[in-house]
Amino acid sequence: MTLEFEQLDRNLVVKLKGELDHHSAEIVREKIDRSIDRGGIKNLIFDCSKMDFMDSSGLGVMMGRFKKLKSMGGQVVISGINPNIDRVFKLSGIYKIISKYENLEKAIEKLGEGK
Amino acid sequence: MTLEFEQLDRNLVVKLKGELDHHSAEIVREKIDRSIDRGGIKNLIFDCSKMDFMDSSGLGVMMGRFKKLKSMGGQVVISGINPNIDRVFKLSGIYKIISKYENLEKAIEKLGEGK
Amino acid sequence: MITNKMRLEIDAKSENESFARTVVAAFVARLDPTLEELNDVKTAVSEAVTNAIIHGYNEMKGTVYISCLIDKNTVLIQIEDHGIGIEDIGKAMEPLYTSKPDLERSGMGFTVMEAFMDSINVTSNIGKGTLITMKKTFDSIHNRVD
Amino acid sequence: MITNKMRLEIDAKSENESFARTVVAAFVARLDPTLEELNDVKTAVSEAVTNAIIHGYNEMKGTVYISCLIDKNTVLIQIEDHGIGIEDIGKAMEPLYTSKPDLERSGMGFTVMEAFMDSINVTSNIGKGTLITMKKTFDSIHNRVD
Ligand SMILES: Nc1ncnc2c1ncn2[C@@H]1O[C@H](COP(=O)(O)OP(=O)(O)O)[C@@H](O)[C@H]1O
Ligand SMILES: Nc1ncnc2c1ncn2[C@@H]1O[C@H](COP(=O)(O)OP(=O)(O)O)[C@@H](O)[C@H]1O
Repeated sequence: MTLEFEQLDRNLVVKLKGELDHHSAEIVREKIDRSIDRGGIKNLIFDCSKMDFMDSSGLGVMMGRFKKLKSMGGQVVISGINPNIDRVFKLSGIYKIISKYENLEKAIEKLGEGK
Repeated sequence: MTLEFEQLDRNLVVKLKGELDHHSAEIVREKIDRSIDRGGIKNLIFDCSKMDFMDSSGLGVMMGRFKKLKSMGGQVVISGINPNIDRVFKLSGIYKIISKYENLEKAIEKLGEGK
Repeated sequence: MITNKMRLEIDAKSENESFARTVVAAFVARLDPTLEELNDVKTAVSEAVTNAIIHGYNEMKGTVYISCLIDKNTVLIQIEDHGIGIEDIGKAMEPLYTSKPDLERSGMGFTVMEAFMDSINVTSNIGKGTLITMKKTFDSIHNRVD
Repeated sequence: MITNKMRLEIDAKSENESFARTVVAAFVARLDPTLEELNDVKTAVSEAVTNAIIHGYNEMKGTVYISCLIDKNTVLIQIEDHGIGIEDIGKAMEPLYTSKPDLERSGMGFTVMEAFMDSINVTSNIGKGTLITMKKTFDSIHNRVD
């Protein structure tokens, strides 16, 4: 799994590339939290358009970031999910707390500048 | 492994695609011999430009076809070999009896019409 | 090929999770599954192997045993650890239940296995280990030509 | 990751030859070998597994055991069968020697293993089986970033 970060206003876009499992989850979590802790970020967008595989360990990472940002008044959204990964998300009921958008542009449009 | 056959005058071009090992060798041998036994063929060209992998079982197939066609007055040549497979061929000394050409066009040019 | 089987033993290390699902996918590929079916199997295997590593062996030294049996267009997959075992299997299998929320586990592993495979069976002995048996039949075999 | 190991058992069937080399390649991939190094390992594994199937078990029922041990940037691969064994290992390892010319074997299997791996060791017992031990150190590890 490789990660790409981009900060747009107060939104942090994290592009996940490759396979997100328990092994990669530890690194992903650590890198994201380091970015958040640097400050200036309100919302997090997981861009999953280049993510080929995800198991329930990925759910844990996303829920963990949701909790962290919620306590700071922000939110987490997901974009670009392929059908296989969508099934894992649906099973978990995560969409009740984390919104899903077709693509990154729509997610950003919805979040605005994150003020 | 998939095979493509093309007859050009009295030359049979066999394009090998994929991996040639002991498992696929049995099918390759059988299909080629069936073509030869139908008659009208003098020479055989193995076009290896789409062959990704070959072990010593592949050498056996090629030497076997060489023997068969030699007894009928024809020859076997090879074209389009990648460096990894070339090393297997070189180890065996097979180039003493089976000529190698850079590509199919050169092999055909050399063999002529196979009269 | 009517039946075929394999057995794999790997160190209980997180870097082997992707190796484990790749191996099972490569073994099952001969049944010519759809990409979705293949993903289902990979995901279920990933869940079970991850559980063996984090829960069974508490991320300590251990071996995970994976076996696959292909019978016509059905695959039977077993994932076993000789770790701590599960006390209450019923509770463990409840959606969202996890004994390790501190590790940010979602508690969805068993739910994913159940949803992605046709059947799953869990047997476990405290201090002895856990055996997960999963089965899946591929539809796509009917479309095969060779 | 300093060391890591796996062990694979497969049915002695020719359709498992490509599976066997794929698994070893997937295991070794973490050492970030060059494509040439990876091909060397695949070819050597293919030779040894094929020999176990055709010579060790005479294309009858049997199990082939493959184990890999990664230690830093070196991989140790063992391929074992419980088949007929080799009477004269010296002769068997001669280039072009084959006991099965009728099957169009080239007699180059051992020569390929020797050329493509850094070292090879063969032990065998008549009626008990054969164990091939091969080693290869990858240079490319020095170029790794992570
Ligand atoms: N192989 C195992 N050995 C011991 N306990 C296990 C094993 N697999 C699962 N469990 C227990 O079952 C619980 C639920 O598992 P699961 O649904 O996969 O969720 P998660 O892995 O996210 O905790 C785990 O938290 C653990 O307590
Ligand atoms: N696993 C094995 N069990 C028994 N005999 C073997 C085994 N591997 C190799 N041999 C013997 O060694 C000979 C040479 O093997 P090799 O160099 O691989 O050539 P080939 O497989 O083409 O015959 C074989 O023909 C066979 O007699």
